[in-house]
Amino acid sequence: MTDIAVLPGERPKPAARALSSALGPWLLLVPAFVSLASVSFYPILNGLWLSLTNTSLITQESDFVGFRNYAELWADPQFWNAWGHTIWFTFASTALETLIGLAMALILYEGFTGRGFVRAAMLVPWAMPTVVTSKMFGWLFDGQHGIVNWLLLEFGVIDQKVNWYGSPDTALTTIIVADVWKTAPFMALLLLAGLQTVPKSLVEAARMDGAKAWTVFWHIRLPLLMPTLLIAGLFRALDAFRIFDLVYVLTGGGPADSTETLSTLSYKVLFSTLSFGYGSAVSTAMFVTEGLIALVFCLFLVRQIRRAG
Amino acid sequence: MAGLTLRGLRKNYGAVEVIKGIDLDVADRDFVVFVGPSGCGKSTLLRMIAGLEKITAGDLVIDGQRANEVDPSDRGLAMVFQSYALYPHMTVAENMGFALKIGGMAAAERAAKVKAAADVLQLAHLLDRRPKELSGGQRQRVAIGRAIVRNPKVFLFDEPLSNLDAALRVNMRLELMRLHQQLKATMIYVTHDQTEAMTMANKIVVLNGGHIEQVGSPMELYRNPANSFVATFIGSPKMNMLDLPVEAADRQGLRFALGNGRGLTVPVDGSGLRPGETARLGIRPEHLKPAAAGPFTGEAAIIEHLGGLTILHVDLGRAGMLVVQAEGDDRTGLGARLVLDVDPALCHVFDATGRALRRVAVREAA
Amino acid sequence: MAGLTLRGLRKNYGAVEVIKGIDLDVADRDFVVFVGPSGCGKSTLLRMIAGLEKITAGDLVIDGQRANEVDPSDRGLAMVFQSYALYPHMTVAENMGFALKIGGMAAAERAAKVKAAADVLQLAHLLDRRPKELSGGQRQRVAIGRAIVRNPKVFLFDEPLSNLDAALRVNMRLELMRLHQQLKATMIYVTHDQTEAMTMANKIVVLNGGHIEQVGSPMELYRNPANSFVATFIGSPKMNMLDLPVEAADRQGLRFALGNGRGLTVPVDGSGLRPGETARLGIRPEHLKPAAAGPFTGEAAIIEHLGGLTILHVDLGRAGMLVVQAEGDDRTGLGARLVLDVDPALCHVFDATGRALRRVAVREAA
Amino acid sequence: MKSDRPLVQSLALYVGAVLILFWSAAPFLWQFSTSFQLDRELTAATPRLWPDPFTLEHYYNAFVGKQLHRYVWNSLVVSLATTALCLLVGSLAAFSLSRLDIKGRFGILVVILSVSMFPQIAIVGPLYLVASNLGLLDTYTALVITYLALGLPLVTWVLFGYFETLPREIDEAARMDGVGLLGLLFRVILPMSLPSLVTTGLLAFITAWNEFLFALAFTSDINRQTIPVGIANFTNQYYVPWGDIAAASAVVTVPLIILVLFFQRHIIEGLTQGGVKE
Amino acid sequence: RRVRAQERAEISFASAAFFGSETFGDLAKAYNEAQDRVKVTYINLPPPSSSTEVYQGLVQQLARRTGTPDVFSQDVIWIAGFAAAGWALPLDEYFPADKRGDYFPGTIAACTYGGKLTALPWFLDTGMLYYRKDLVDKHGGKAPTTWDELTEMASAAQKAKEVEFGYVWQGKQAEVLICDAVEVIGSNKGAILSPDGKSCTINSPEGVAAIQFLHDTINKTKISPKDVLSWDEEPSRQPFTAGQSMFMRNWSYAYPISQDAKVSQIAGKVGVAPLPAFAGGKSSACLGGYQLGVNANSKKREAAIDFLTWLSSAETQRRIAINFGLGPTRPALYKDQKIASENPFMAGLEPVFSGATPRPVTPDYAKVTLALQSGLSKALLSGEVKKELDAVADRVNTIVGG
Ligand SMILES: Nc1ncnc2c1ncn2[C@@H]1O[C@H](COP(=O)(O)OP(=O)(O)OP(=O)(O)O)[C@@H](O)[C@H]1O
Ligand SMILES: Nc1ncnc2c1ncn2[C@@H]1O[C@H](COP(=O)(O)OP(=O)(O)OP(=O)(O)O)[C@@H](O)[C@H]1O
Ligand SMILES: [Mg+2]
Ligand SMILES: [Mg+2]
Repeated sequence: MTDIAVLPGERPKPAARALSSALGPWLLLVPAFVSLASVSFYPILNGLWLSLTNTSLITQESDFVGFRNYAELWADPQFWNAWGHTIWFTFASTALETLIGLAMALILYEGFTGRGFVRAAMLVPWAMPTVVTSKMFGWLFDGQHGIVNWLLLEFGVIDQKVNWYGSPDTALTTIIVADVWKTAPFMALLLLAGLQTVPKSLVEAARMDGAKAWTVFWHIRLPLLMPTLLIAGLFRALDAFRIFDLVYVLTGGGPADSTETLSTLSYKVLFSTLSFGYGSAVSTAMFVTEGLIALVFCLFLVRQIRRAG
Repeated sequence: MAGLTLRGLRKNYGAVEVIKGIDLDVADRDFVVFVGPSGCGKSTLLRMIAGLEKITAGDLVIDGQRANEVDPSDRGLAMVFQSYALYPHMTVAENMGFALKIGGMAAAERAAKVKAAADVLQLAHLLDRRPKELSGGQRQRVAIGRAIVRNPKVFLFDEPLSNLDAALRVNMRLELMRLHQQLKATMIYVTHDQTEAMTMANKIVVLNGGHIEQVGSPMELYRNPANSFVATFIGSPKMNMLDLPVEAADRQGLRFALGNGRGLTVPVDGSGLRPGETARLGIRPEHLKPAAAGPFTGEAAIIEHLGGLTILHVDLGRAGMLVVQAEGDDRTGLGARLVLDVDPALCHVFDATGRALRRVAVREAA
Repeated sequence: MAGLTLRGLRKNYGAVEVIKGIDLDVADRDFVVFVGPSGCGKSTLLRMIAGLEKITAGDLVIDGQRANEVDPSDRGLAMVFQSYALYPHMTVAENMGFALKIGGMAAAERAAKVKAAADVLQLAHLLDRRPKELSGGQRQRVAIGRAIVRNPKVFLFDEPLSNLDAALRVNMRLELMRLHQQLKATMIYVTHDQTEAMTMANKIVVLNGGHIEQVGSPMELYRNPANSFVATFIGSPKMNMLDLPVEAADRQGLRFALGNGRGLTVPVDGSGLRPGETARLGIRPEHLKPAAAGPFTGEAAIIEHLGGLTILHVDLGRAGMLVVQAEGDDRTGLGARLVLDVDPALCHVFDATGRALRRVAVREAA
Repeated sequence: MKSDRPLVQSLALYVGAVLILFWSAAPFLWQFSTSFQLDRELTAATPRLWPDPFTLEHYYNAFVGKQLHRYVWNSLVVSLATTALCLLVGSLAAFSLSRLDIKGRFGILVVILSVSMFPQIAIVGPLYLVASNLGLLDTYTALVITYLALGLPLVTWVLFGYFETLPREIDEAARMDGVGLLGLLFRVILPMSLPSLVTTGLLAFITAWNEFLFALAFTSDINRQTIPVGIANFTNQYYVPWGDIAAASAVVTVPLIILVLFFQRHIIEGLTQGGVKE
Repeated sequence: RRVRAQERAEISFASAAFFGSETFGDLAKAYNEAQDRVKVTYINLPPPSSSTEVYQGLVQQLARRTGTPDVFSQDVIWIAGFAAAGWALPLDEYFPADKRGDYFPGTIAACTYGGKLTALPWFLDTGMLYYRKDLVDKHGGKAPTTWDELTEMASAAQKAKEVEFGYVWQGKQAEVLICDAVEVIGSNKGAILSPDGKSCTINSPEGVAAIQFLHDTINKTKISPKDVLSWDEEPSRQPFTAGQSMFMRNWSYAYPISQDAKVSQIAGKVGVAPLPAFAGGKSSACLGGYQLGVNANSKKREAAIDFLTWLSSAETQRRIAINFGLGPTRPALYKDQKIASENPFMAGLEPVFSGATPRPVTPDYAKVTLALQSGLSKALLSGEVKKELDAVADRVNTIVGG
């Protein structure tokens, strides 16, 4: 150790390194930005522009019309009908997914034999292609041959077959069930991860304080899980808001427009009627609504984080 | 306030036995400290008492009643965790009042109790803060406050000071002792720091590998360790241990042969040993004194000046090293040759199994 | 190996100045310890030397060359982190050899260097393990080994022992000191534990609020603290401080009025103070001795038996508390009335700004 | 730990576990069973839970008739390439946001995330035009580029969260060891982040594996179409061969299930804590 | 050879992907091999089940007016739109009136927009009535020709517990609902749009009565389950082939399936006939199938016409009929021996196809159909037929009138 050999410090490298250390971070962000810009920013801006024109492939028009599309949108009962469905769908499926996901997470958090297997099984719906899920749910809830009707009849829950997708009373609900089935596992996964960040000693402290399982959950775990819950809920809500495949495959928006959502509406306007101007206005309105939803979540989130830290 | 009795307490994790039969009585108002090396089962034992770990075998008796199956919250105990385990989403007042709230106490009464406890701990001005807005020592006190408000029969502490820095640790130690006197409570305290054990306990339980090595008051353990484990574990700097050949041994004493042709006769019952066997001589660092003549000679290899004390590490050559605690600011230079003397009556002898040989003609040390 | 010079070093985080102008010389083979309370800027200063924090103003000179802008890896320093910061995905050997690999050293040569360092640290049998398979002390040694293989000019340590338990901490402390002698290296060591500072350093730098309070050898600081901050920070148990009225003061001494009509004259240059003003009297706990007669009288409020030492907390009534370090196992009972004496030549006096008054007729303490 | 629970609680736990199993697996098992039944049985008045007669015909149809293996291959190529790129680009971005002192990094994260909020329906059209202008229709490239952007926000977000939990001291140790910016990422940070890479990789893979809308728009050649499109193609003009679709679904879902089963522990780990436990 | 390859005119052909024992790609290859003047590149679009994507893909290419694809296939409902946009080349000069006589008149009508032939019939499909021969024999002996007969026979069979449903059709809010509506309305002498395509006549008494009939099948005569409201083709086909229904309205694709014993419980007992009509009306079948068009911007017009002619020739149509099972648009082929032996069911379809009725012909069809789907679905569901049809007529009027 005593031989003071040539120290590695003698390599000079002044300017180049200084530059790269200043630019480095930004350089590393470039690939992500290029990717997002080319695939997302451009279409978004394009959509914003189109929504201010009367572009239609069929009429071959493409003139700037200002906010006329939005005025039309404002007065369009179909839009508001779809808007209402979408909001309800978003709310109901997010709420249900949160509840079911939370229940799943709480169960799978506990240790028991076979937990790994159940955890994996839980993730199955999430891993299934949506195309398959929608076909499968069409099949399960089929009014005539669906196994759901058959089971409910067998167990005497209903006395005649229910036409799940054919009645405005049940169609949207059934789609919500399908969506909940598919995405509750994802929620459960996030919440499970969140639960594991709650220190065990807090739960033990609460037990020493006399809290029973329910109190521990309500007063300790839930409040501490709140930020995770909100973030996961935000992700889910935004995703639910864009619901498309399920509706499109299962009901096409019917019956009597009772399952029309903003995505299916904008799909129809954009690609069936090829009215890109009006269709873009619909998607921009969606974007705005999503922004509002995100804002509400973020407000709650900020409050939570302020409080719990 | 109440006593506690452990009878043959055992704990298995799967096939591994972690607590191997613990018998212990904790009297009312005792301050009992469980001490031992890391992994010896201190926390496990404490958590068994608390009800956070299931008891595999044996009986836990609290206040005369078997409590093995009683729910943690119904045992009338309060626990302070190493990590404090404060609820981050509640204010100090809410943290402290949580147990009472769950117990269904009215808000006004609860506030009064919290206030009283906060006054004891000088936390009154912090009641509206959240844990993250507190310093380490303040958090520590909130954790204790949370225990106090419940007015428990017994307080349990699991290394409550180990997350604090040295200066704060000393302060909190004093505060806890004050609290013990003030509350007249029974306390069980886990630590691996023998200084804490020595200063706080009126009864120390030395644990090792899941069983009790010795139980007694601090000075009892210090003066009469039952075996070499306790001897080296208790006391800082730790007891010097020299493995030396026995020159002569009888009921009245045991004479060691020191390499240099000299000997040292320690007044212990050496009847179990024979000349030629090796025994272990234990000498506390503060009992070694530089002198004109003495049984040990060596040179100062490392010198640690602590201001009020000086610790000398003396190299005896083949026989090993001796640590000497000198008073005040010793001026011995590095490499200086030292002759060390010791009062044989203060020495300890351990046999091959580590058991301490019984002292004869017991004479107390100064 | 090499020296280091700091000239007016400053560090701002935004508008906040954290390091407020540090001047310091570190000589070759020095063992310098930065000590100070939490948040005083120790780590920041060390990291500025390492190159991990940018230097806002001032010069850092390593081996005669300004190094402010030199890349951390090119300064010829090695750092050991508080959390060890071992690479969890590499074996011990890979951890230790990583810097060499990055530097482009051939595998065979690298292996030899790692082997050599591992031998020094008794890690040779662990080379194939991963960090998580090691105990705390072993990890600590790997972290040091990683520094050693780079053969640095200066070793930097940031509280390397604070994650270890008490017993291990003492062992590792000795090991580091041994290493310092063996490697003949320059070391800069950060801690907030004054015991570590006292035992390891040959030069202590006491930091407080971003500036240096005092620099000197451990015993220099212990004996002649420049101000009350250093006086209370260095030494354990810490120096007793009593704020007392000055009865008389001149260049040769300062007389305090003690409540009981008695006085105490301390041989310091009291020319800056006037009778009636208040000054602060500092007495180290080991300098207070029970005696038949003495300036202080009080009753023993808390007694801590440490075996080799006993710490008495004596309540003086209105004047406050005094901590007394008694040798051996003191038999004073709780509540006993004690009269305490002190050699005035060992006392310290601080003025209202906390500055120590110059001692006259310096006499060394025993 | 396991034995510490009161009986009632254990019972509730197991009931819950069985419910989860049933809720999650039953529909799929039903589908799986369907794939071994004759189409005729599927429309019978009482559904059969157990295939009888048992037939492999649908699998034969799917592979021989509908050339499912080609779609599987395409999906594999696209998904694996997407996963690899997502991890690369995502980790670069997350690393830069987490480790380097970038001002407004949360703003950047929010922008990245908000981009993923735009309805995909609205993006398909413009992208189709771009792709066709660049001659990228019917190429893996178009799909991979698109999926990269779709997967990137979540991947970046999760990796960012994970990197944030890795102690800074490790970075500093590496800097002292002379590691450069990219060396830090590739030699130190990424090897330490394996659990998170597994998680995010799986997220990206599943996203790409399941995506339908863009695949449908961008590909019309069976040599480039992915499984979801392939399954949709099973429906000829109107006829929906349920059995064949069930068989194909089983074929594409089972590997994912195995993947999830295999990585299950890491998935949760990858979302939670840093790998370094001292 | 290389020289000759360079001389060949290169054109492209885009079409939705149909499946059979060969693909359209194979057809193009066969054409390329059969002559050395033109070389065709096939552009595969999604299958017709994703007709929106096919439509979109086609429109985006045509709208760029680059001349690609030179030849394309198109659903009947797009013809007017493409023609109005000027993307489809008028074919009158290449296919004068005498040549058009070889095709079903209904398909030629559908290919004509604004008096010009803008598309050429390729293969065809229409709605038709499927029935259970065994049950029809029992309850009257021959297939019903009026809706009343159908209702009667169906009810009788239902009462006798021989089937669960009398008649299944398609009521899902989708394109197929328009087809079903066109058929019933047409069979009552009504129409959705006026002949000039500028106003909506769906709320005429004929239209209302026809839709009321559909509503009654579920709610009054109860020959149809209410599930039909969520069914498109396949869900309605399944109960029929499972033997649960006596009658079904569907396309020709269902025929081979219902005769396939592996899938069907009623193989050998299935008959097809033209859909019934109302008293005084005549059977009307919604026209489906694909037509061929030439890009108006094609730079290789002659080559395109050559290929187009080949595709639509009797020879190629025979090949498509055999290999894809798609119905020829040339009546003559229904007597063809080869087709009869390979796909025996086809011969029986000629009378059905003869009555083919196009859906509303308007360039704004895409918007019209969305409005109609929504309105019809509401009418069928609520039963307030008149009110809903009035409302939808208003909306359609603003689309086509404006
Ligand atoms: N859940 C568990 N499963 C298996 N073994 C365990 C478990 N918990 C603790 N142990 C083992 O039991 C022994 C005692 O652990 P315990 O935590 O009581 O030690 P300790 O004395 O508190 O140590 P420390 O001072 O490090 O806190 C250890 O060897 C530990 O490995
Ligand atoms: N990145 C930063 N931004 C702003 N202030 C900082 C930053 N890092 C440190 N500080 C502040 O600088 C001061 C010195 O911090 P430093 O970490 O050097 O203290 P320390 O002496 O090492 O304390 P400890 O003993 O707790 O490690 C502290 O007040 C701290 O709050
Ligand atoms: Mg412990
Ligand atoms: Mg620090």
